[in-house]
Amino acid sequence: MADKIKITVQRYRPEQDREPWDQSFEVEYTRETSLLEALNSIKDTQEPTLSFRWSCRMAICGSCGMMVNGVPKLACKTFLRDYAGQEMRIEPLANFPVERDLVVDLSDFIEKLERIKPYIIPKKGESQPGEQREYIQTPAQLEKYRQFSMCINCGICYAACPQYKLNKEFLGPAALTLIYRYNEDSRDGGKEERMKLVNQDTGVWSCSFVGYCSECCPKGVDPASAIQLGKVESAKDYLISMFKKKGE
Amino acid sequence: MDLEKSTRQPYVRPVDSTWWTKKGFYTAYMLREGTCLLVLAFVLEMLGFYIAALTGANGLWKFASFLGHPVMIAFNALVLVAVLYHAFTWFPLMPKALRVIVKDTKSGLYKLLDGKYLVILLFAALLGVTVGGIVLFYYPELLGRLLSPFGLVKSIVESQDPSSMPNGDTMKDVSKLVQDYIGK
Amino acid sequence: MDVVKADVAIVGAGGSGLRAAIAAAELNPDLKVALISKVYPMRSHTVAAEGGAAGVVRDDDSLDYHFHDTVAGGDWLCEQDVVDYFVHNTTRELYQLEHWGCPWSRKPDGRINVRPFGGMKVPRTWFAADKTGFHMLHTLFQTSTKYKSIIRYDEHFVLDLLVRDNQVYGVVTLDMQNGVVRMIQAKSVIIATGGSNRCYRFNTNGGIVTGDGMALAYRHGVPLRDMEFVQYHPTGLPGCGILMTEGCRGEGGVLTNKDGYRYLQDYGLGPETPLGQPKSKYMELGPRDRVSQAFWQEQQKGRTIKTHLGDVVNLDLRHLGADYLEERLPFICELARAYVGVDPVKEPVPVRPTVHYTMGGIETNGRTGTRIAGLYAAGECASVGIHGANRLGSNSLVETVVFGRVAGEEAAKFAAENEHTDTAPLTQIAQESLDKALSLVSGERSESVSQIRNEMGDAMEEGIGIYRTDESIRKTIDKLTALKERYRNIKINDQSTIFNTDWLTAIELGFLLGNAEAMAYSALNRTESRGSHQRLDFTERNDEQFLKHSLATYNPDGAPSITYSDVKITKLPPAKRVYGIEAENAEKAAKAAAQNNGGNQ
Amino acid sequence: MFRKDRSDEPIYWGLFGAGGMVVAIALPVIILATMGLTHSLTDTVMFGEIILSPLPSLVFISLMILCTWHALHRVYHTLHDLNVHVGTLHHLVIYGLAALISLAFIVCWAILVFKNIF
Repeated sequence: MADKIKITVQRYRPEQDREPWDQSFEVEYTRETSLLEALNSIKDTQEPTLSFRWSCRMAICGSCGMMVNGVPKLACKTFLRDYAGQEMRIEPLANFPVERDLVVDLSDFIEKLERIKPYIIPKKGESQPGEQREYIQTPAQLEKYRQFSMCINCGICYAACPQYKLNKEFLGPAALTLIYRYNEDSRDGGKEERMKLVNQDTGVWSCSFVGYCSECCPKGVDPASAIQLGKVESAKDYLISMFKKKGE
Repeated sequence: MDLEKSTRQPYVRPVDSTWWTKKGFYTAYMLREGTCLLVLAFVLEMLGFYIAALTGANGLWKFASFLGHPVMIAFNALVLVAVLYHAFTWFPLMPKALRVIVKDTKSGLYKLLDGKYLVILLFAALLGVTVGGIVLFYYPELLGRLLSPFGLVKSIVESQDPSSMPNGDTMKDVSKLVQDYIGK
Repeated sequence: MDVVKADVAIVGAGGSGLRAAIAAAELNPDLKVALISKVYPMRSHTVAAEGGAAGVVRDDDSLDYHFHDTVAGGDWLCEQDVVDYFVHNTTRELYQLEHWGCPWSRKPDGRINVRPFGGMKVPRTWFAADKTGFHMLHTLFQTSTKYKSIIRYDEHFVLDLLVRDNQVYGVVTLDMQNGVVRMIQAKSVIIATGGSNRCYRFNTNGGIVTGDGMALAYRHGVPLRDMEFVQYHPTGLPGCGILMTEGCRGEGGVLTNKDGYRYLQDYGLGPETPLGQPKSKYMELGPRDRVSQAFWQEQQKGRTIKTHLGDVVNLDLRHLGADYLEERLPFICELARAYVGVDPVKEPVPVRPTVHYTMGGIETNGRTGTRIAGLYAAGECASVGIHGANRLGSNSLVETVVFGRVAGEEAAKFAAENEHTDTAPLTQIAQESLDKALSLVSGERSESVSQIRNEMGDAMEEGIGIYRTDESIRKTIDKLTALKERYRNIKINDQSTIFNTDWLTAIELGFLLGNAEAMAYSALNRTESRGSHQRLDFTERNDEQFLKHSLATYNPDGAPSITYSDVKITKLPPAKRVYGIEAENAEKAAKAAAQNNGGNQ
Repeated sequence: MFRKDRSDEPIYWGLFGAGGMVVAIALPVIILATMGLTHSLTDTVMFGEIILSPLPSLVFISLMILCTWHALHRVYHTLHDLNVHVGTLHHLVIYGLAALISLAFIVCWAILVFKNIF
């Protein structure tokens, strides 16, 4: 007989509710059941109006970020077996406005990803290789940014970051990581452009290295490390700019 | 279902300033940041030591005995705990600000020098300096001979008005006299 | 109703949609490109592709080899002129992605690395560790932010196309976040919505892969071509159906049954190649249809392993070693550990065939144009003609960029040549489509959407699986007809407008039912065995009668009508499709014959 | 304060980092030393000799100064973490205090050296 677990989900319907309210469900599960499968079975059999984002169910698309007992996680990679004997409390991803039930407004996060010029900007005076040629990039050069290119844009690090909670202007872990990913790509020449954002108070300098973003990141991208590396780069940039004449 | 006029009403959850009490990870972070208050206190103690030194040897001596007061010992013990907690949280974060890419000869892959090695390295440094410090402190003559050509302390002691001080010309006599004085 | 004007509207922001948007923006920067997607672009299912993207790059490879592999792999049902264009443009597009920053895996000297893949004679599959789709999609999305003329409409659900006297004038969408209807008037529309694999209960696809674009075009009279060819990927995890990329076998992984025997050699893929030295077109590197069919045969013989998640075989990667697995297949290790609690370094991974790709789709010509003027289709949702009866692994990811670009450029040209018509009649059409979608919403009725979806999935799994019979297909068709009846009576409890997923999943179910029916009837009428469509009652390939594409045309009140269209054969006359030692012998024979002809002339 | 186009945080962060190293490595020894002063005046005199002779005390006060900037940098950011909206006033006050303490150390050191030479 499959075990049972009580799951309390925070609901919010903008037309009817002034503020969120809780609704509890009883769900059967086996060793393989993920929270996403549980939510889908609740939606199919108990509460069809429950809304949440999901798609790939293999922790690669980044749709199903939500708070599980206060910890930001991907629903598809959270297993009920790890909560046996406890209750599960599911809330929408922290630090984002709640649109409806477990769906949050990620537009601030997505806008920040777009603001940082996340594309290869060819180096000045160096033309891109021809149509049938690639940039030469050794595995060592690839390794410098590879880990930071694994970000699936799920927004969990923004939910984990107290600095983003306190100051929504903060560019945030994922955006700063993406900047570092492109700055360190041997093919890119846009570092000077992107450092303008990094050097601001709302850039790397809002980070007080709590480190919880790296703790919660479901793909082990370690954004906290990217930000510290960003601070080192920004500090170097600050020093260099001191000696450069103002007029330059 | 009126699909003409939007009824969107995003609910913004309030930001409470006790957020850091709600999760062990955040509390540990705030404690780590909180160690700064104790560090500041100790720094002010040391400043006090300097100011006391300005007033002459007995000022120095008075302040030293103040530092020796059990309450101050306890407080400094607390500061020591805070400083060690700071050290234990500081060193693991060091490798995060450093990217060392090495070629792993066995598998021929390029890998990040694992943070563990850096942390062990730095802890070794911490241990070395602490032990070195203690040894030098209890055998200051090693340090004395190395570093103090002017013998500043002797001059301060001598320049004081002798009457206010137990008399005696050399450092050894002064310390013996003060020793007896305390003994009474 | 909120009306927005754009020049080119693109439905779907996966690999094809994004590449089309970039191509249109690059071709004509003052065109307004509306990129519409029901999810944020980086959630599109391209992100889940793992294996790689095929592009000739090695010296010992040639475009002819790639052409031959693709056509033979497709069991000669491919449009050979389109395949020719395809093979000539794959490498160029992959280099373009590399210039845009895609982190392709490299050889020690810094050049692009390729790995062997099923059905490919020479290794030509570019890969980015085992997350090729993820890196391609993120590269395309991030690069698309460079073009200011691309305006994105994220989380907009496309309810219908605006078609009037066989020309398309835009789409009507539901803005899920604001709960309002928005008509996007455009001079040309590109459909890039991906496959329709959620018709099946057990598949490797995400929840969003419900063939919306296919259904929309289908309902406006565009025939769906070759819908009976549904690809089963041989190695998916039991229970959740998550994909274990073919790259595992490309890197040397082997499939063994319950006795530890590498059973593929019994099914025309032998002889057994040594452990850890995969050989192109041999054993585990056979094409997907053959390897999936071998599983079914083993299952019939009772030599598969019984588990609480169903019958499986073992995908054994242990001999590759921990370091090699961590570098080449890190994501596979992560998935196996998380979802079936198996560490590939220590134990074999349980796998079974799962539905993975829809070979068929919206009928398009070689330039992605459809029968409706101004309507284009690219990627998995389209049947441009390169996959035929069975797609080779790593041909699909590269197809998204090759034909995504073509669609983008064609649509941009079409938009530049045409002017906007007046909006009033279009709003009228949009309102009708909206009312039709709203008619689904009612509290009184009784049928459950999820119930119908599951029954459809099971019926498709049983009737139109790896092996089919006339009787099993008819049973599925009867079930689908009953389900379509019950669909008229579904109950939708959610009357809200913001993120009403209850209503949206119901609409998606309607699309799926239509696509499933097209698959079923096409399968029924193709009384032969070809590629991934294998009939137990017609086991042979019948070129005289069935060297033809099937076309399913929508019929509002009944079964779709099935007709056939010719297959363009240019260079490669139909021949027996062989793998393993047979392939080698056939090749030697062909070379010998070529020398003789050479000698005589 | 110095730069309008960007944050001056690198300065404070640099001092904070150096200070952090000092606190982590040097402070434990120093604290242990002060706790040892109860044994005798000789220890005091010896401790005094170390921290009051010009060269070692110069090293000593620079360590203390770095610790000051480290501590007050953290005070500034912790105020922010406690949801206090820190503005330029807080910035001036807190880092001003750090400058003040540093100055105090330097002045004491100068006086000691000055008194001793003349």
